[in-house]
Amino acid sequence: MELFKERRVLTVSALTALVRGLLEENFEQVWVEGEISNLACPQSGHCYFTLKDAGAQIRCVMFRNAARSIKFTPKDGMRVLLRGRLTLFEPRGEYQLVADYLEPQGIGGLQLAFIQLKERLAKEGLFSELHKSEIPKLPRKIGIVTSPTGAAIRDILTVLSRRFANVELLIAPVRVQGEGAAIEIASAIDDLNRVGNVDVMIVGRGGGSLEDLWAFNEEVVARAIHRSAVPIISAVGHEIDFTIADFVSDLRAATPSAAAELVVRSKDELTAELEALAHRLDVSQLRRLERARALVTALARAVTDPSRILGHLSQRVDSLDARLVREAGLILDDASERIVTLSARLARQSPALTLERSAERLATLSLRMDHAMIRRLACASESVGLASGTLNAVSPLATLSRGYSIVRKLPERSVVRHNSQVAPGDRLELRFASGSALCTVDASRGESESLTAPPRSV
Amino acid sequence: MAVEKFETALKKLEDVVKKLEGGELSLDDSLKAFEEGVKYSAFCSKKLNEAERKVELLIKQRDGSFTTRPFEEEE
Amino acid sequence: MAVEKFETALKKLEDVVKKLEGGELSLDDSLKAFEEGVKYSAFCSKKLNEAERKVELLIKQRDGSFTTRPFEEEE
Amino acid sequence: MAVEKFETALKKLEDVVKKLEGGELSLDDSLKAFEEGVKYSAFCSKKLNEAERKVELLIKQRDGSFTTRPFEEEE
Amino acid sequence: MAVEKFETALKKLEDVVKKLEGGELSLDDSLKAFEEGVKYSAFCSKKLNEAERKVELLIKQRDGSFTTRPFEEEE
Amino acid sequence: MAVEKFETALKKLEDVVKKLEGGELSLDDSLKAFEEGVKYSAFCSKKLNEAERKVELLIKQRDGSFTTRPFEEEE
Amino acid sequence: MAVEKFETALKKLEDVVKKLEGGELSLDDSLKAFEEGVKYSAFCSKKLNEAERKVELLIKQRDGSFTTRPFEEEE
Repeated sequence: MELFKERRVLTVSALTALVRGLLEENFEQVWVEGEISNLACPQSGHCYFTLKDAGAQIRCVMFRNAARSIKFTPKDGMRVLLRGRLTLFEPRGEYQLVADYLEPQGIGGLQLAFIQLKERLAKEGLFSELHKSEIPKLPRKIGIVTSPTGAAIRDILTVLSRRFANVELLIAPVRVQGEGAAIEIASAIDDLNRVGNVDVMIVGRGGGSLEDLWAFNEEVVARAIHRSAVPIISAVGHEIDFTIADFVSDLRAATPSAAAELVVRSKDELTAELEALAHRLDVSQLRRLERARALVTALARAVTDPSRILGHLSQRVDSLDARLVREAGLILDDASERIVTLSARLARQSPALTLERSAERLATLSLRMDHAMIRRLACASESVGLASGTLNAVSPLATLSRGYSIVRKLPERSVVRHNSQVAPGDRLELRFASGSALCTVDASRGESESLTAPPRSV
Repeated sequence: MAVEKFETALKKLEDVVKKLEGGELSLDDSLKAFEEGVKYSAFCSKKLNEAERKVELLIKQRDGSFTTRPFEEEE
Repeated sequence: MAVEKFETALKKLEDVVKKLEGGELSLDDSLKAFEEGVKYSAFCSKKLNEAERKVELLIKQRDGSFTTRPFEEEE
Repeated sequence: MAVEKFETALKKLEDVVKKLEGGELSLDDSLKAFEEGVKYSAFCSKKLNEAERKVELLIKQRDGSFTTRPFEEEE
Repeated sequence: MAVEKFETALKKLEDVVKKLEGGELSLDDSLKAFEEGVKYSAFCSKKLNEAERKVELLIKQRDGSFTTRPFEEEE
Repeated sequence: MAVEKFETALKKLEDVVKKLEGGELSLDDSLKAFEEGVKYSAFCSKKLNEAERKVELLIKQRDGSFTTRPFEEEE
Repeated sequence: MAVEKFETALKKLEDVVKKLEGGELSLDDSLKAFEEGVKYSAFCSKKLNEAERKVELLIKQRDGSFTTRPFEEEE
């Protein structure tokens, strides 16, 4: 072997274990033909013997369960067909066959027929995986095609009641061996398909000889199984018994018990799975709600209350308002001050004072005018008085009042100074100091005494 | 002599008085001069009286009733 | 869903759980999905617990019809 | 002389007074001057009185009742 | 908004929060945004409450009484 | 002058006062100026009083009843 | 001004105050400006009061009873 080309030191145990692994891996199931010798069946129920032919021999063991399943009693010198696996008995470094099936030699005809049918149906495609349907996990109603009195139904019921109490079973009772058994099995499969209302079907029987199992190797059964719409689990005999039915069924169980196990998976398993799913369902939804709640809460908190902004704005409005009112006051005060100042200046410029001064001046001028006029009149009056007085003083009327008269000849009123100026009859006017008289000349005399005026004294 | 001015009349009066005071005049002339002087003197007196009355009146008017007879109406 | 099969319901439950765990659903849809999931899970639970134990024999009559009768294990 | 101004009238009054006081005028002229002077004086007096009354009134108005008689109505 | 979906409302709430945080809103707009925010957050809360109650109820129903109320009747 | 503005009147008042203070005016002119000044001063006072009353009223209105009389109705 | 926005009014109030403080306005104009300012200020105050009341109400609603008054009815 390639593995050991290089120098690699192993312990005996290791090597032995390696060899044992190789043996068990490569000879998991072998069929061997030979003659039994050295047979020993002690109290334990296990059987020990040697299988030999002309050239070699192999140590064999058949443990209690397998030994119990064989329907004949093996004897030394008996030629047998053996099914088993190779293993290594480490303490002695011997390899041996662990037999699980043993049959006497000499059933060659049935075997040949089996092989021939198997080849034909395989060629037809009856064993194809494509035709196999899924076995429901939780069948509500299970159809069972078997003998109502066989070991198979008992085993199935035992398993079902242990695994899953609540299931409906509908047994289609058939004979499972002997003449006509195959036909019965095939029509029972059809019947259950038609009227059974089953979710899955178990078709099988307990272990037996090849002859006993033969019905399950017949074509009519294979065809019925292939036809069935309901998934079918074949459960014929014990583990070593392969039948045509096994090949064509949707699932093969080694035994009816195993079939029951397959049909009904552990309720606990399903319950656990369901619970796990339900838990995940709850958790995912609750988490989703939690996340949404957290988001909503955060966002709701982020919807800030505008009161603070309102406060700021309110303050700003108040401040502006105060400035507005103050400004109005200042403007009014300013205007008021200007008016008051100007009015006061105006009042100081009242014309009353000017008027008073003007009135005074006017009064003075009037007075001066009056005085001047009065003086003027007085002066004139004085002049007139003086002249008039002097006139009176030199008035010629004083001479007349001394007795002189002035004579005028009429009508010419010429002053008469000489007698010659008059003739009798002339009309004369005499003027006295006071008054006058009209006279007529009687006579005119010349040269009387003339009067001479005395010298004038100063 | 209606349009005679006061001052002319006063002058003539004074001239008459001077002529009369000169004594050179005949009685008759001096009488005539005197008569003239009397006339002038009377004229002057009359003028003076008129002036005085007028002045009195004006003063009275002015001081009395500026308001009753508006000044402007006389214009 | 009355005739729903256990497997279908279980499968649907699984689908619902996966959808929910995918987290892409709206709240309403997740509620609906959750409700469905609850129904499926309840259905499965019921199915697991419900079925009565019954063992019957299918009897073919002479006229070809079928009847059933309880199966006694002692048979 | 209706449109005579106070100041002009006062000036003329002063001129009259000076002329009168100068004593160079004939009686008639001084009478005329006096008459004029009286007129001027009266005119001035009248103007002054009016002005005083007006000023009094204005001061009274200003100090008293701006509000009772709206300013605009006088326009 | 009666038919508003939770996600839509949540999205709108988020938009409102962004707008508010942007700080560029006028008084009216920020009031409106606040109002909307309050409405959307209330709506979301309500929807969540309902959803939580529903989920609780469904879980209780499922866990409690699968048998009393057959699942199929609700279909 | 009814439509006279406060500032214009105030300016005119100032001009009048300056003219009066310059002392170059005739009696008539100063009378007229004084009269004008009184009018302007009265006008300004009146305007100011009105303004003060209006301001008081506005402040009272504002402080009093924002709510009873909505602002918009005045528009 | 019924549809005036708060910000616009606040801006206008500010402008009015600045104009008044600038001191370049006539009395009439400053009165008008003051009147406007008072209106804007009152308007702003009113808007703010309304806003405050609304916010209070919304907060009360939000904090109080999402559940008693379904959100949808207000739509």
